[in-house]
Amino acid sequence: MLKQVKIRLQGVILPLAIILIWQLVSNYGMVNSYILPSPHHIYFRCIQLIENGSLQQNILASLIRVVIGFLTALLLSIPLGIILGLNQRVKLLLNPILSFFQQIPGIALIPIFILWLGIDETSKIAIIVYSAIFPILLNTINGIETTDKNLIEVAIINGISKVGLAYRVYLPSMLPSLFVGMRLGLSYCWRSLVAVELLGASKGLGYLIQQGRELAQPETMFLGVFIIGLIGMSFDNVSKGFEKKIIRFKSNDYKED
Amino acid sequence: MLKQVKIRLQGVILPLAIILIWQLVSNYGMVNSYILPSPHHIYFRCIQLIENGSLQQNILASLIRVVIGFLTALLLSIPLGIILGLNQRVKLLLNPILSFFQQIPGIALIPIFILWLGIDETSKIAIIVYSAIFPILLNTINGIETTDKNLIEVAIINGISKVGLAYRVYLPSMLPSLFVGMRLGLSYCWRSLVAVELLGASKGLGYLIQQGRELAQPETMFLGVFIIGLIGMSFDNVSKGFEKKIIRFKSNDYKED
Amino acid sequence: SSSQQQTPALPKTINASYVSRPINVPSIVAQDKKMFETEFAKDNIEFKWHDLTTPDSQLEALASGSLDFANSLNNLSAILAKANGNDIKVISAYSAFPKGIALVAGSTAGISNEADLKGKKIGLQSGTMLYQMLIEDLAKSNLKKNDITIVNMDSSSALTALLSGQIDATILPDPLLSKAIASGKATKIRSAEGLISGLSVIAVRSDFAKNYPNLVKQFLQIHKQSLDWSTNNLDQALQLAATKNQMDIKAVKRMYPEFSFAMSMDNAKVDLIQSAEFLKEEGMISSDTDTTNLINDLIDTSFMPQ
Amino acid sequence: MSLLEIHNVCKNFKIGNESVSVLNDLTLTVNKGELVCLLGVSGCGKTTFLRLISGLEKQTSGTILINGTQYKIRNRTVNMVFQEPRLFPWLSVQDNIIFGLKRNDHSKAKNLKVTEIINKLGLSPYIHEMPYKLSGGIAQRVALARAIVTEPELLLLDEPFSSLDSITKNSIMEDLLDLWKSANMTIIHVTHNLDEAIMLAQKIIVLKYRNNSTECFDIMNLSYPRNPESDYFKELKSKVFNSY
Amino acid sequence: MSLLEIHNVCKNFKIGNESVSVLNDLTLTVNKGELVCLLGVSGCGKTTFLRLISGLEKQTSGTILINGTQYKIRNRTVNMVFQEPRLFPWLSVQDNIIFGLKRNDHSKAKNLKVTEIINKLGLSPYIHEMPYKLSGGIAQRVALARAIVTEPELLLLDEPFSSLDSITKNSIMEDLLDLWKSANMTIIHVTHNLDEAIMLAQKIIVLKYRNNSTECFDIMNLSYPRNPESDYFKELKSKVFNSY
Ligand SMILES: Nc1ncnc2c1ncn2[C@@H]1O[C@H](COP(=O)(O)OP(=O)(O)OP(=O)(O)O)[C@@H](O)[C@H]1O
Ligand SMILES: Nc1ncnc2c1ncn2[C@@H]1O[C@H](COP(=O)(O)OP(=O)(O)OP(=O)(O)O)[C@@H](O)[C@H]1O
Ligand SMILES: [Mg+2]
Ligand SMILES: [Mg+2]
Repeated sequence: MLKQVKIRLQGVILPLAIILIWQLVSNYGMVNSYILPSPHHIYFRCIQLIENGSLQQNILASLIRVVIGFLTALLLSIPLGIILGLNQRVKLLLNPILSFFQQIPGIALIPIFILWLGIDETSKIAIIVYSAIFPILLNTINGIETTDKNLIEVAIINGISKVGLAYRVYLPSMLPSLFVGMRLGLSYCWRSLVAVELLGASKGLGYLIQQGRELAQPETMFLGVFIIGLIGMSFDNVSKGFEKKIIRFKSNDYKED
Repeated sequence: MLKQVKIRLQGVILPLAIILIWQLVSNYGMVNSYILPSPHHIYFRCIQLIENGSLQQNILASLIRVVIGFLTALLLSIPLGIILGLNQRVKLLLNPILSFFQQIPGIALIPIFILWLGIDETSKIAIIVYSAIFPILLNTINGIETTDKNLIEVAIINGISKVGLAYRVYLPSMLPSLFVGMRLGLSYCWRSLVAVELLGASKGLGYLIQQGRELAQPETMFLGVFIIGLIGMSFDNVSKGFEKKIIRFKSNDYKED
Repeated sequence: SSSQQQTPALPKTINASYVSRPINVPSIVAQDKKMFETEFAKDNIEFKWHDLTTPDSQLEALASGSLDFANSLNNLSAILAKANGNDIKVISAYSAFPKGIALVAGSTAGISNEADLKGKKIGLQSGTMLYQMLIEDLAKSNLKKNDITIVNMDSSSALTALLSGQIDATILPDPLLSKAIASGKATKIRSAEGLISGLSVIAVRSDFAKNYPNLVKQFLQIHKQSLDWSTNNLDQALQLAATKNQMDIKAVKRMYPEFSFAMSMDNAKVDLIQSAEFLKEEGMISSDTDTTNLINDLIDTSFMPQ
Repeated sequence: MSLLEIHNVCKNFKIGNESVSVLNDLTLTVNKGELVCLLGVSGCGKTTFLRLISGLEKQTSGTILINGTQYKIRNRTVNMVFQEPRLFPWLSVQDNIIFGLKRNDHSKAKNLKVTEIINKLGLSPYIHEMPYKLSGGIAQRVALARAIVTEPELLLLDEPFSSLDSITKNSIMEDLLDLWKSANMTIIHVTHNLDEAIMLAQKIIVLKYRNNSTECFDIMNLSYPRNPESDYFKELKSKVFNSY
Repeated sequence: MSLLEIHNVCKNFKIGNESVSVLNDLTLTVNKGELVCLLGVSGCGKTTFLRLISGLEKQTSGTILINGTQYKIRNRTVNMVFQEPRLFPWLSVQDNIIFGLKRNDHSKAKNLKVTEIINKLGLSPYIHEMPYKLSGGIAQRVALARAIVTEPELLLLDEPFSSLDSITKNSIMEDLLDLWKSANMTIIHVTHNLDEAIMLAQKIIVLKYRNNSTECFDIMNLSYPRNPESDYFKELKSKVFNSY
C-alpha cells in the first residue's frame, strides 16, 4: 500500500518540479509572458472561467465529442482490422486506399465532410474518428497477425467457430497491441479538437485554445492545453489500469539488480 | 510472377473505380465543382504546376522536412521506448509527463516552438517530430514488453550484454510492433504538413493545400492532398515491403478454403 | 539605457514576415526584386523573409524576437496583441480593401438585404474583421447578435458551407468572394465599404524600433520604393502576383482595384479606435481599457517616409 | 469397421526452393476403437502424419478418409494433443481444460466428468493457476486433459507423456486405458518410447524416415495390464527396435 | 573440489496471496567434473532447482555458491538447456546454435568444433532452416547444441532428450559422455527417465515432492558404457524408484 503511494508520488515529482521552475522563472521575468504565461496566471484564468461557468461547458462539449468519436472509431476500426488481419484478399483489395487515406491531413477532408455531413456535430465527429482510426486499425491488424498460430490450431481443432476464434483467441492475444492502438487513438482524438472545433463550434477545449491564440490570451490557450492534457492523461491512465487488469497473463520476468 | 501482377492489380481496382465514378459524376454536374473539382481538373492543374516547376519544388521541400522529421522522431523515440520498456523506474518517473504531452494538439505547441526554436526549419521539424513520436514510442514499448521472456532468459544465460540483448533479442522480436509504429508515425508526419507549413514556409505540399483553401482553388488543394496521399502511400508500401523482408520468421499458418 | 547615447551595434539580421495572399503586390514585388535584401546588405545586414500567413504566428514570432517586422497584420490582431502585452508599434498602413469584402447570401436563402438576416445561419470566424463587419452591419438594420445564428468557421469552410447550402450567409474576402459569386449559388448583399476599414498594417517590435529607429525608417522607405515600382510597372507587378499565387492574371487584374496599399495613417487612428471599441464591447479586450491611450501607444508614425 | 483410411498419401514441404518429401505414398487403415502407437525416429514425419489426419495440414496427394468421408476440421470428431502444451496463456488451468467444450455442454454430468479427469491427472491443486506458473509436466497434463474432456471419436496424441516421470506416467497410462475402453475412443498415440507403446498399443506402427514404408506390429490380442518385462515383450521390443 | 555448493536453500512461490514452498532447506554439493542426474516426480521442483543455480531465479533464503562465490549471471560459467527448446524464431538453426558464442570467438578451431557438434547431433541437414520448420526432436537437439558449443564449466540440462526416440537418444548420450570427459565439464542433468540416469550419472539425486529431503545414490565408480540390463542396475533402478 505504502509502496503504491510512493510509486505514484514519483511520477508526480517531475511535473511538479517543472511547474515550480516555470513559476520561479516567470516571477523573475525570464520568460516572455506573452507567449508563456506563468502557472499562476493560468490558474487565475481557470478560476475565472470556472466561476462564470464557461470552462465546465467547454469541457463537457469536448468530452462528449471525444467520447462519441472515439467509440465510433473503435466500432469501425476493430472489426475492420480483424477482417483485414484475417482475410488476405480483402486486405489486398483495401490496402492501397487505406494506405492513401492514412496520409491525408484532416483539414483537407473538411470540405468533403461539410459537403456530405453538414456543419453540425456529424462532421466534427467524423474528423475525430478520422484522427483516431488508423492507430487502432493498424494495431488491431498487427495484433491479429502476431497471434500465435499454434494457439489458433488448438482452437480450430477444438471446433471453435470463426466468431469464437475471434473473441476467444485473437482478442485476448491481441489485447496488448489493441491497447496501444486505443491509447494512441484516444490521444489523437484529443489532439484533433482544435481542428474539429474550428468547424462550427462555439464551445469546447479546442475552441478555447484557438480563441486564446487569436485573442492573444496565452493563459486561456494554456488553460485549454492543460485541461486537454490532464483529461487525456486520466483517460490514458484509466486505460492503462484497465489493460493491467485484463492482461493478467504476463509472466514474471527476470529482474536484474 | 503472373500471380504477383494479379494481386497488385486487385489493389488498383478500387481506387480506379472511385476515380472513374468521381469523373462521371462530375461530368454530369452532380457535384459542386467549387467544392469537389473533377479528377480531370485536378490533373490539369497538376500539369500546369509541373510545367512551371513549382510542384516539384513543393514536393521536394515537404519531402526533405518529412524525412528529417521522421528520422529525428525515430532517433528519439526508439531509444526512449527501449529504456521505458526495460526500466520500470524510469517509466514511472516519465509516464505522467509523456502521457500528458501525448494529448496536446500540435498547434498549441507552436508558440513554444517559436519561442525556443525560432521560425526557421527547426520549429517545423519539431512539429513533425512531435506528430510522429508517440506512435513509435508506444509501439516500441509494447514491442519490448511483449518480447518472450523465455528467449530473454536464454540470451542472459548465454552471457549476452545489455546492449546485445537490445539488438539481438528485443529488436528482432519487436519488429512487427516497431513497424506499425513507424508506419503510423510516418503517416502522421505527412498529415502534419499543413500545420507545419503554415509556420513560415513558402513551399511545400501543406503550403499548397493551404493556398488552395485560401484562394478558393479546390483543384490546387486536392492536388496537394493527392500527392501527399500518393507519396505517403509509397513510403508506406516500401516500409511494408521492407518489413516483409526483415520479418522472415512468421510461420506458415493454417488456411481455410 | 536611454541615458547611454551611443546606439547599439547594428543587428546581423533583420527578420520580416510577408503575406503574399490574396494579392499583396508590394511584398511580392519587393521579394521578387530583392529590394530589402539589397538595401540592407549595404550595412552588412542580412535580411530574411518569412512567409507567416496567420496573425497568431506573426505576433508570437514578434513577441519572441524571431521576427522584427510583420507585414499585412490585420488591425484587430495588432490591437489585441498590444492590449495583452505584446509590445509592438504600428508604423504604417499596409493595405485596405473594404471593397473586396462582402456579405454574401445563398441564392436560395431568401436574403436580399441586411434586414432579411434575421433568424438566419451565418458562418464566419468570430473575432475577425469579418465579424466586425457583420456586427456593424447588423447594427445598421437594428438587428442584434441574438437575432441570427453565428456558426464559427474559417472563410474557406464558410465558402464550402455556403455553396452546399449548410449556411444562409457569410462574409467573404476576395478571391473567395468572387468564387462564390461566380458559382451562381450566392449573391452579394453589400461590401464592407462604409462599415469597416479592412485595414492591415505594418508592425515592428517596440524594442527594435527603439534601438534602430533608422533601420525602421529605412524599412518603410524600401517598402515605399516597392509601392512606387508597382505603380510604375503595374502590368509587371500584377503578373508577378499572379505567378506567385498561381492565379489567373485576369482575376488579379479584376481584384487589384479593390485594394489600397496606401501607407498613410491619417485616418488610421480613428479606424483603430473604432476597432478597439468594438473589441471592448465584444469582451475581447478588458472592459477597463482606455482605447484612445492604447491606440496612441500602438501607433507611431514617426518612421514614415516624408 | 475402419474409422480412418489413408490412401497413397504424400506430403512434401517446401524448403528454400526445393520440395522435400516427408511422407511418401503412405497407405494405412485404423479401425474404430483401436489404440495405435506410432513410432519412428526423430524427424521422420510422425507429427506431420497426425497433422494431416487432423486436417491442420493438407496432403500433397492421396486421400484421407474419416468415417468414409473427407474430414472437415472444426467438426469435433478429432482432437489432438500437440507435442508442445500450447496452453492459452490468458486462461487459468481450468479454463484451458474446458476450452473445447461446447458452451451449452456444461451439464452436471459433464462437470463431474471433467472434475474426474482433472483429479486423475493430478491437476486439482493447479486449476486456478495461470499457465506460466506450471512445470513442464503439469502443463503437458493440462493439454492432455483439454483434449480428453471433449471425448473425440479419434484422439491424436503427440508424445503426450514426454515430460512426465515414470510414476506419474504409469498412473496416467492406466487412466487413459480406462477412458479408452469406456468411451469407445480411437487413439493414435505417437511416442518415442518402446515400453510405452508396448504397454498401450493394440497395433504398433513404425514410420520409416523419409521413405514410403511403414511396418506394422499387431498385438491386438494381448490383454491389459501388460508386463513389459515378460519375454514376449522383450522379443517384440527388439523386433520393433530393429524395424526402425 | 566442489564446484557447486547449495546450503539450506528455500524457494517459495507466490500463488494468489499464499506463499507456497517448492524447495525447502535444500543442501547439496556437486564436485568439479561430476555428472549428476536429478530425478523427481513432475512438479517437484527440478526446473526450479536448475533456475536457482543458473541465477535466473533468486532463492527465498539460503546460499548458492559456484566456485566458492555467488554466481553472477551473464558470466558464461553456467549454461542451461531449458525444458522447452526456446529457439529464436528469427534465427536459422545455425545462428541459433552459435548464438552464445562470443563474437570474437569465431576462430577456425571453434568453427570446426561447432561443425562437429552439429554433425554428431544429426543437425547438418537443417542448419539453414528456420525453427518453425523443425520437428520437436530436432528443435530439442538444436537447443542442446546451442548450450554445448559455449563449453560452460557447469552445464544444466532440463530433460534434454524428452522428445527423442531411443536410437537418436542413445547416440547422443554417447556423444555427451565423450564431450563431458574431454571438456572437463560438470553436468547436472534433470531427467524423468531412470534408464537414462543410470546410463549417464555418477551420482543420482532424487528430489522429493514439496519436501526438504533429497536422496542421493553414488555410482561414481562405475565405468561407461553401461548395461542397464545388468542385475546391478535393475536393483539400483528399483531402489531409486522406491525412493521417489
Ligand atoms: N512446415 C514445415 N516446413 C518445412 N519442413 C517441415 C515443416 N514441418 C515439418 N517439416 C519437416 O518434416 C520432417 C518431419 O517433421 P515431423 O515434425 O513430422 O517429425 P516427427 O516425426 O514428429 O519428429 P519428432 O519426433 O522429432 O517430433 C522434419 O524433417 C521437419 O523438418
Ligand atoms: N513462477 C512460478 N510461480 C508460481 N509457481 C511456480 C512457478 N514456477 C514453478 N512453480 C511451481 O513450482 C513447482 C515446481 O515447478 P518445477 O517447474 O520446478 O517442477 P519440475 O520438477 O521441473 O516439474 P516437471 O518435471 O513437470 O517439469 C510446481 O508446482 C509449479 O507449479
Ligand atoms: Mg513430432
Ligand atoms: Mg521441469
